Amino acid sequence: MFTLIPFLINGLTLGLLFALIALGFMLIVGVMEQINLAHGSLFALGAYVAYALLGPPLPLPVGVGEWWAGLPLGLRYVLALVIAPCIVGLLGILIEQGMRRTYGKDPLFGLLLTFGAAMVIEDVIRSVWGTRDYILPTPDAISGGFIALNLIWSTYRFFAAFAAAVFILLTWLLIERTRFGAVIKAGAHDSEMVRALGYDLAKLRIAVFAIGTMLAAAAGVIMAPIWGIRPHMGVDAVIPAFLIIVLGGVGSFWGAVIAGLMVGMVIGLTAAYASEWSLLSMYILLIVVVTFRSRGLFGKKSILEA
Amino acid sequence: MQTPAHAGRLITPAMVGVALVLLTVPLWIAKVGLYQYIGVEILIWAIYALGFNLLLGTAGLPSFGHGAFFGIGAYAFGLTQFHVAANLWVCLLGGILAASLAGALVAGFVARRRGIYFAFLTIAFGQVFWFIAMKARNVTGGEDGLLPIARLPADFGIVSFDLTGNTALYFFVLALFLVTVVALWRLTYSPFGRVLSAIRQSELRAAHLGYQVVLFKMLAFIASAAFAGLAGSLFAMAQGGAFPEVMALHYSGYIVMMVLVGGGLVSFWGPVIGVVVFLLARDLLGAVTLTWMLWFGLLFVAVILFKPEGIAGVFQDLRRRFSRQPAQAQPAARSTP
Amino acid sequence: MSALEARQVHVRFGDRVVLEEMNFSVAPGELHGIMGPNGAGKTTFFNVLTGRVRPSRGQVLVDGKDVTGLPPHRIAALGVARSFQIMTLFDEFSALENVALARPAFRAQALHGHRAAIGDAETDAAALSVLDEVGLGSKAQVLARDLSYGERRALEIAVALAQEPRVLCLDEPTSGLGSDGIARIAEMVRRLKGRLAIVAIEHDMEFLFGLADRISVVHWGQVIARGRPDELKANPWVRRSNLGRFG
Amino acid sequence: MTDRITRRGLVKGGTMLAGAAAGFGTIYGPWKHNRAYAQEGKPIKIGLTCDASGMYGASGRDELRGITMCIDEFNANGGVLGRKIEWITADTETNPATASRVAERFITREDCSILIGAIHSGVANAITQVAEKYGTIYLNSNSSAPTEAGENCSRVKFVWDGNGTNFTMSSVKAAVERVGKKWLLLTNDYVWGHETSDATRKLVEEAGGEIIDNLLIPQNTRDFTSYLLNIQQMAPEVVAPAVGGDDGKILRAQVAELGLDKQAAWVQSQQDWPDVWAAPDSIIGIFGTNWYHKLKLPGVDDFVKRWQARADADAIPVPGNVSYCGYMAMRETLRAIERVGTTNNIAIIKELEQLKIPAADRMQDYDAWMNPDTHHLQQTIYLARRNPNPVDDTDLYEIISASKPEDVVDPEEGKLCKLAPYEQIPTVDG
Repeated sequence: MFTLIPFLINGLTLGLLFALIALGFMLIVGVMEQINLAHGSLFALGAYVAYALLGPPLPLPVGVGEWWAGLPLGLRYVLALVIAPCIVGLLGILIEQGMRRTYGKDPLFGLLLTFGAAMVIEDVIRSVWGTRDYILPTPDAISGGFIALNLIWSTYRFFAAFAAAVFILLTWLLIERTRFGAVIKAGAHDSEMVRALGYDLAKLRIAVFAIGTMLAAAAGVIMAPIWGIRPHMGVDAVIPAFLIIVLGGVGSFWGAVIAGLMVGMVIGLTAAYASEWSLLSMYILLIVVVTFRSRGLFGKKSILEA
Repeated sequence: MQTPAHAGRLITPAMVGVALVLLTVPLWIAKVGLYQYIGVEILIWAIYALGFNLLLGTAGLPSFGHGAFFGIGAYAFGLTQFHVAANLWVCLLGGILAASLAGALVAGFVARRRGIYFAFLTIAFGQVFWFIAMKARNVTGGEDGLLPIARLPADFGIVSFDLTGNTALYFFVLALFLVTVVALWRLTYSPFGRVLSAIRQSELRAAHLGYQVVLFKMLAFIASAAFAGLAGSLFAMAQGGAFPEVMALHYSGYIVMMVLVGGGLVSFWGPVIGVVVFLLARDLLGAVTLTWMLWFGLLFVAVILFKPEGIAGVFQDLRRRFSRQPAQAQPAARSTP
Repeated sequence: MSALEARQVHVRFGDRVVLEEMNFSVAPGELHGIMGPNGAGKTTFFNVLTGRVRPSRGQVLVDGKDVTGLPPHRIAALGVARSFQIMTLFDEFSALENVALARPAFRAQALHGHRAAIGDAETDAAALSVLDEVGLGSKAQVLARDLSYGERRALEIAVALAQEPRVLCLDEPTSGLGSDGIARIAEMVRRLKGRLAIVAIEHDMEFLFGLADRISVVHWGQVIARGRPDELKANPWVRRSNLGRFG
Repeated sequence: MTDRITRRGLVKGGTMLAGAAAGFGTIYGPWKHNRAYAQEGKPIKIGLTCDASGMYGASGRDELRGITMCIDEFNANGGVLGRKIEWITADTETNPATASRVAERFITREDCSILIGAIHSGVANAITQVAEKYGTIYLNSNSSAPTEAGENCSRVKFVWDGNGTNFTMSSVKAAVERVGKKWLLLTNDYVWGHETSDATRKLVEEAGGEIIDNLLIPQNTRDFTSYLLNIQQMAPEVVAPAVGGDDGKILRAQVAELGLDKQAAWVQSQQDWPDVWAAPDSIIGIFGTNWYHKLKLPGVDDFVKRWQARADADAIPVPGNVSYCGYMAMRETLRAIERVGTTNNIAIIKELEQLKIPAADRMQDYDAWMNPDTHHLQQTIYLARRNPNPVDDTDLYEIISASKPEDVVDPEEGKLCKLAPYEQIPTVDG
């Protein structure tokens, strides 16, 4: 018979994945007060780079491609999870270098700059990899399904949700439990304080932007086997990221995580009872929450509004 | 945006010049390798962009979800045609009203917000409307669009113009474009528009001067949504259908892009310049390369980084440079009213 | 009856008490100065008076009418105008436009979208006379951002004056000016004195002691001394704390 | 702009405006676009409205390869009517609004006499509307929504792919009888999905089966886990998904990964080759197609070789049904032009309405013919499943049956389609 528990479990895993997608976006908007509209494209780029590393051998000189392809898939997968974010993070630094010209001006310019960057990245992806889509190969250990509660469950999905939880935890530790975190939290509001603590504000911004974009790429790698890889997959990522941040409240770490879980739950549950509403449910949730709490669940009066 | 010369006039020399040029377009557009339909689309987007700039350039409110109102106008035009009356004026009114109402609804949520947070919420609401348009298949036709929307005749009682041809539609849209230009010029430089501009420059001061800032923002938002609705209605008529894509985040971004590249922040005419450049680039580059967005995106990034005042800003710089010599003979204050 | 009065105003941000039991009044025609060290809560107090900050407790009254918690635009409409320490002008507008926009006559028609705001001779004449009053008559057409610092300070006051207020709140009107500039502003305020109620936060002792009818010394969110300038000079607390160093 | 423009300029502008207003009523109306281009030696121009991005970007590119291959072959043989064939393409973005504009441009600026290409029914509809206005012939090469030749049919449009009903008819009856009566539908929430599912429901019920539920799946669903949980709990015997494009690819991959295709039989409508190719491991159940590159028919091998010889780097190694449909639509139309000896649109339309294509010529098992009342090509429909014994990397299908066109005729199409009379079609001569 129809039981609810599988849908709750599914909602939870989905929620963690959504929170992961929103994580890098949240960091940049929360700390730097910049909306990174390229988040989705960087997410997609992460997935593509991972595909380049895990898919058919690359045309690299003197057998490097073959050597790489000869490594076990599991090892390559772990390495891809490190390399792809690093490459994308470098691009993030490049974007930040452009963005710094807009600091102090209307924050709109930062948003528009990343919008332009998103368009460029998406078209670069399209011209390099073409429009066809790809499936990211995964190691046997985390693919296939297993049986529980008399149902078949996807192993990868649980792996992905676990990885999402790990990334969320690491980000939290970074912000709350390190000196670096304390400084970046101060940096958003008090540049003098940052200097007083002996940090260079410019470098700090680079670091935050790089971490934010690396998280976007990591989310892309993790989501790729579930969503498939295609040029406009970024749009699928940036929109939930947006809604989750608005829902959770700008600048609130746990707000974003809880909003992600809520969205996952709502989608999971509506899928059980009214499948055609499942994507719409997240928008309805947003409208309901914003109606009663216009700054989102955990949003404080932000200096973004000043 | 500084107050330009002729701000106090209803019709300025620039308007007359633009009108004259646009009136001759059907005579030469095919000769320069373009086609009538692109002219129609440029004018429609120009109406949209000018209305949008009331919000962005004058009131300083960066709406990133304005495609919603454009789309709502298009759907409302079609739905009015199917279910209320197949009369052009009724349908246009339907499009404008629906967009204004949606604008009022969103304005209620966003008018208290500023800067990035404002952009944030408008994006979220834009997505909501876009998604509804995609989902409400019974009303909007969903993904496939609302079809077929007829190009209704422009009935003036004694005389009725058939608009099914692109040239006829061009002249009709041109007439509405000119009305929009006059109306928005007047609005921008009216007491209302000046207060909006003041709010952009210092919301704090405006509030302490006794202006109810939220009310003004809401009205600006609604007015701009109304123009988007008008443009959307015309777009539905031009395309013979209403489609959800124009409501998506990308298209909402494009309108910001057009207004900014053209120089909407520094000039009333900036949005029009931006629309012409964007749509022609899409058409001409799009014929040559499938990755035209790459090149336009790079151009856009360059504009943001190096010349946020856009193309109109470049013109203004050039004019200032050329007028420097004579300026010594004249008092410098000539540029302001 | 006081033109503007604050009764037991209490403001706290989170767990920080910014203003405590502030009592304050200014009579029509009176100039009431406020002084005190940075961070004493003076600007917050102005924000309470003009509606920008809602007090946790206490009342604000304009002409005896309770206006506590009203938004800034409502209080402004009741005839309370303020200037800002950090200059807050419409930089892309000319001096004339800055002033014109502040006039109640303009405000009354602010929702008019159908007629031009520019070139209205009556508005221009009225605005010009306000500019003349602060000595900016010749700079009417210059953009606010192109004015000199001193001129911007004068315009800051002109904008408030153009509101035709009954109470004028000046937040450090001489901030950042040299002695010539201070003298010019002082002269300007002297001319205004008596015509309307003025509340002035000021660091410059000479300015305040030369012009004020009464002075309140604010410290730690409380009024620690209040009186006529001559009384205050003798106040032991004020002497001990070496008033001059406040500036 | 300076003050130099004086009142006289204004008056002049006003007069012109009035003149123009009076003018366009008379000169440009009533609307009937009778277009004729100078023909001698001038190339025939064809507009390829193929998606290069969006949901069907990959399929659009594949379609383009088939169409351009056909055009190249004709040009190599001296063109049509002694005239060279030129083509132009622009990305229609799987976006009806874009497609509409592209169609306007191709017709009015590029003077295209024929438009061809579409996968998505919304795109096909938008192009049809524009084409109809100008009388330009439009070949819907690959959109298989039943409405395309049903209520949205048009005198200027010809539909070359089998539609959802054709495919369903070939598979449903057999599946009800041999596999099971408890069916579950998965429906992609747009026209094609709904129509396909409606057709399936009808056929299942006619055959004595039962639909236990119909799950609507929003377009752009990436993650089907919750639906798959639902399916497992409902335990149908047969699952019939009508989920297209990228969504379908992902769905099949997720079903295959979990091995759910072993719990229930998955009966699907047409699978497009580019979709299958992107995820060969995810071929599940049985499904339809109208062509396969390893059909044991004359001409197939040669066709594949010719196609491969000119394929670009991005291409799939072998042609599939999408490329095939594009090629065939183009070929038959160009041949029709050759036969009638003119590029007059009405003449071509009348010729295409009579179209009969021998099986051998079409590289299918049975003869195909154009239904003159719906403009839908009636053709062989194949059922296929994952090939257990592939001879090479590309041999993904095992063809399990071939239905005659007359056995899978869509009964609704003829009732819903009302073609406009010839007189109402503006004439075009390109």
